[in-house]
Amino acid sequence: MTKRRVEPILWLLFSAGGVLAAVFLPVLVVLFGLAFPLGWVTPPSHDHLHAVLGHPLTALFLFGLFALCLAHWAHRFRYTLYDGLQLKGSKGLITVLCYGGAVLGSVVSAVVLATVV
Amino acid sequence: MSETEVQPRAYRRPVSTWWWLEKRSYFVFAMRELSSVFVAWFVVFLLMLTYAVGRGDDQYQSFLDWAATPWVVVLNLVTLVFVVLHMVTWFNLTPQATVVRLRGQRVPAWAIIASQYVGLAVVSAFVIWLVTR
Amino acid sequence: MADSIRLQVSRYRPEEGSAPTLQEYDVPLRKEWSVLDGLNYVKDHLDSTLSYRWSCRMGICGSCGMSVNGTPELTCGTFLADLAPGPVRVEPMRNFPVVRDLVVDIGDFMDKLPRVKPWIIRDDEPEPDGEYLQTPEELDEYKQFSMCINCMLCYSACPVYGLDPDFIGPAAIALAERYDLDSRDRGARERLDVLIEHEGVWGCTFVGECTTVCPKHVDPAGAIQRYKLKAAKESVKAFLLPRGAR
Amino acid sequence: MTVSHDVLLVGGGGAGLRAAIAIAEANPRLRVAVVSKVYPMRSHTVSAEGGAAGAIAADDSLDEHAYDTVSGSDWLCDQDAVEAFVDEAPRELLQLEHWGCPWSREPDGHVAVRAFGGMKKMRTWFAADKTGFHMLHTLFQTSLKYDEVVRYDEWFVTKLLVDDGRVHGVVAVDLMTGRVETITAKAVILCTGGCGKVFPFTTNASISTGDGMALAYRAGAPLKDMEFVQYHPTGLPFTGILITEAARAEGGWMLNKDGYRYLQDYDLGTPSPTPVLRSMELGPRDRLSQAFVHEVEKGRVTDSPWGPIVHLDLRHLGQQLIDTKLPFVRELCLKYENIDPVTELIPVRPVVHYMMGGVHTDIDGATPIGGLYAAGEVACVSINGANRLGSNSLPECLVFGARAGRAAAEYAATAGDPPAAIEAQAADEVRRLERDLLHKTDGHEQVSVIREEMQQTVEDSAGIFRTGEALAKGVDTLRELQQRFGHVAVADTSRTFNTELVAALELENMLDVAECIVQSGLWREESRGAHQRTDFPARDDERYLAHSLIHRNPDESSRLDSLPVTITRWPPGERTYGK
Ligand SMILES: Cc1cc2nc3c(=O)[nH]c(=O)nc-3n(C[C@H](O)[C@H](O)[C@H](O)COP(=O)(O)OP(=O)(O)OC[C@H]3O[C@@H](n4cnc5c(N)ncnc54)[C@H](O)[C@@H]3O)c2cc1C
Ligand code: SF4
Ligand code: F3S
Ligand code: FES
Repeated sequence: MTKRRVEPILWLLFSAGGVLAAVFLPVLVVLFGLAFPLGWVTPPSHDHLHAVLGHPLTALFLFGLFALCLAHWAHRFRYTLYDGLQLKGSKGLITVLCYGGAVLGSVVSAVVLATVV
Repeated sequence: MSETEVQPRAYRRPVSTWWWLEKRSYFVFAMRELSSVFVAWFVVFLLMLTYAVGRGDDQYQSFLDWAATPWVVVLNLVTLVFVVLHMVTWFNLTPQATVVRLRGQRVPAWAIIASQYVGLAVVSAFVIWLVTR
Repeated sequence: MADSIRLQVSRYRPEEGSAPTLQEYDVPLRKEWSVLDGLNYVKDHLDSTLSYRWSCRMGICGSCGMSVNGTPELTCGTFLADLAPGPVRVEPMRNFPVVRDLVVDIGDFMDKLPRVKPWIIRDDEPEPDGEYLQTPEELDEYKQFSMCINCMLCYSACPVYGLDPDFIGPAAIALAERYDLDSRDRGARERLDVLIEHEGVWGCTFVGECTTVCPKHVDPAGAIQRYKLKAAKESVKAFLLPRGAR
Repeated sequence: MTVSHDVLLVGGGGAGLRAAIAIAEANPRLRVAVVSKVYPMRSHTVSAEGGAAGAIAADDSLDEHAYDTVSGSDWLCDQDAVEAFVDEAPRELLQLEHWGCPWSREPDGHVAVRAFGGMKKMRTWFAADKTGFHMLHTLFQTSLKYDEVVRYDEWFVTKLLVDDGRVHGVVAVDLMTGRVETITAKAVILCTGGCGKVFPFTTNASISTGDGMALAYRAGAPLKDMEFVQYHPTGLPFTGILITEAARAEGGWMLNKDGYRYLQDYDLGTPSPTPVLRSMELGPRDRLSQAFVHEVEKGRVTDSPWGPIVHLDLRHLGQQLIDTKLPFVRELCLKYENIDPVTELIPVRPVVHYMMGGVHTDIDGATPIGGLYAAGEVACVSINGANRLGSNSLPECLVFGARAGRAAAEYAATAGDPPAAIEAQAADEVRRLERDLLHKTDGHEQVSVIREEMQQTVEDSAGIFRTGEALAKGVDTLRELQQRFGHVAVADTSRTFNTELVAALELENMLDVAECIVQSGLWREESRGAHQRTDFPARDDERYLAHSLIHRNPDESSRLDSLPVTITRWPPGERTYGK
């Protein structure tokens, strides 16, 4: 009988976030991080962007993307701190900070996304 | 059951905090893991963008201006590098982590990797179309 | 080609209590000599007190793993000519306690191995008179993971194992996967209970070095990731389904 | 410290592990222990490549396997043992299948079999060309399931404790700590493998030093048929690494320097493009190795820095077949010779491979010493006689490992506790190790020097072809070397993992085994199987259709006598191949 464990679930969230980050982030970074601010490409008009973001489907999708990417970060960063910096002693604290941060971020995402819908 | 006992006198080489600098492959690994920080940063960045858009055109424009300030640009350049590193390593590892079968045949690794890049291209094209339409 | 090459060999004698030191030996550089041949030359002609393990000298017994210029290698399959002009640094495998010179203690692995139950589990029915049928395709499923010679190079390459000796580690997990994937086996559930623990598969952060150094192309890194997926699926089922339906 | 067990296995190779499991299954209440000088999965069985014979094919029969074995042995085996062997081999191989051995398969899921030298039918089970590796790891991993099997890994046995004609345990060095310990047991099974390392050029691993043979011999058990040493015709020239017979079974050709399939000149049949069983390249090993020597005499071989060579040609088999059936051959050639057998010829020469002789046992592995058993290459049951057929050894380890295990379990269940006298014996042994080896201050001989001279002596006197003169000279030289061993110095004074001490102990054992080989060779004045005397070129059934038994006298000299061969159904006949 398999015990109910959170580790596999965290790993699944991490993986899902990893896939989404790999597929969606490169283009988003290029567009919103560089091309639009630097004027390589004319930024979309506010109305257009508002319309796109305000569409419930987009908002829902973005919520998923943000939440999972944060889960991805939380999981990876937690191990990076354990292994990379050998912060074994403060295991509990790191866990709380990482996953807590991800949960908090997800809540904030929901609130912010709700403001545009 | 094994009867070997660990010798108290055995020498244990301590692991240095900087172990990930000892080898190129370890370093790449450490950078790959570090990419997650930039993933998180960009989520924050996108949230700020969304927030600005929700607050009206003025806020949106000033967000764009802020995003054009040198340190933000540099940060996002670095973010791009790390996100690409994440993408490449993730795609490369996928065939190792999963076995995909088509009509009983194991799909070769290169095909899995290639199909991910096709997916990437489609998604990117769609996103560009959606926001610049 | 020069006619000799320098070996810098790590020496450690527990009686002396201090940390290992490097000792240098010049050995003949011959086209067909492996690092192991160099060590044997030292032992037979220069310094009979050097201790290291070896046996088959053909890459199958798994005894002769050492760290050669910092990389875990089977010394019987690493050639001096490829390392010329040297010097060649020969040290004990990392991540294991050093017992003496180039000899490490792998007792930890030997204790972990039985925990993943690396044998066919099928106690429900009597054994048949003939063989269990298994097609070549079914054999191919697990074949790769059955190639492990327990040489421990993967453990010495894995930083996670170095940091957390409780981690069950690459070869043991690959062996669990070997039996799980064997069409004759019914023990996947039992092994899952062990590997789903924190020291099981989850410690692995997919550094991938285990697969890089594996001389037998076992791909333990792949095995572990596949195991994670399997364990995750089972856990989701455990969360979602009522007890009876699992 | 003294620990005690009911049954003690010395050796964790194929035979030892099979025996351990047999005991655990026969009587779970017995306390079984395996002592091995290397971790069990490092045992020499791991190197076996080609396969394991057991008649299962529909067109095969036990009688045919038996006949091939008997004729292959040049009628020197015991036919009752052979009958038991061929009968139980398929069952043992199936048992291994049930335990998870990854045997190569037919498309319909049945176990596949391949041809092998000297066998008239395809009956060799194989796991690609890493059969021994897969068998050993299967056995080792299966043995982990039995909690009652205790292991002493990396412990070196130096002495059998025998009192009043019965064995009561062993003395062993724990290599990690250097402690010398007594392990008492009601029954002891020797499974220590072969002794290829008494020769300079061998396929055997460095651990094959005949320890068990020497232990038994010194304890008073005779060694049987020690003159029969198998040369394998295809070893890589420098390393002696084996290119398995399976390479020929799959269709490889032996070519001399003119590219000519020279075996046709030696009564081994006529060449055909596809392999023919019991013919040409699929002849027995003794014949093939002898043919090589004749080719050397005719000057039809190629010179190499490592002596004369011929070639093994696999090119016509194609990459597909080589990669599925002989991947390890390709791996080894690429790694150790830098050649690719798919496109290039493999240089090969005969190399010492297997010891037909060994500790004299009956069909249940029992030696003349009460409670002492032997199985595997260390033992001589005998099913191999004057020449072992390829792929008979691995199943021999299984069949006789299991038989010895069951017999020892039965014996141990009734035997009493060890007598007090063995305490003194054990103490003597501890003193000997300390005084003669670890703490000797006046030694001046070096282990490696004596070892090299010994190896050369054995090769010169007991090689593929022998003469009375050379053998007699070999005996003298070996005696001298034994004397010199008395002055050996162990420079390493550490207790922890002292491999120089191990090397010295192994050399001591090898010197005894070497002497037995040469003495027995001198005794047998005929040519049979692997024992070819140029001064007695014919087989002589009148005088020598018998096993040789070499005993050790109390004064450390040796004594030879003989034992008739058991013949059940196959009276001695002429050995014919290629017909
Ligand atoms: C390269 C090669 C290929 C072969 N291929 C085939 C083949 O295809 N088919 C076939 O049938 N046969 C083959 N053989 C022969 C066969 O592999 C061996 O005869 C067989 O494996 C011997 O097994 P074993 O169990 O008797 O001994 P081993 O496997 O040699 O085991 C000996 C054990 O005894 C232990 N030991 C020895 N001395 C001591 C001591 N003093 N104290 C404590 N422990 C000790 C060792 O640690 C080891 O565990 C091959 C042999 C070689 C060399
Ligand atoms: S997985 Fe590879 S590296 Fe690890 S022990 Fe097995 S053979 Fe060696
Ligand atoms: S190197 Fe270690 S972290 Fe995982 S992928 Fe291999 S076990
Ligand atoms: S000596 Fe056996 S693997 Fe190197």
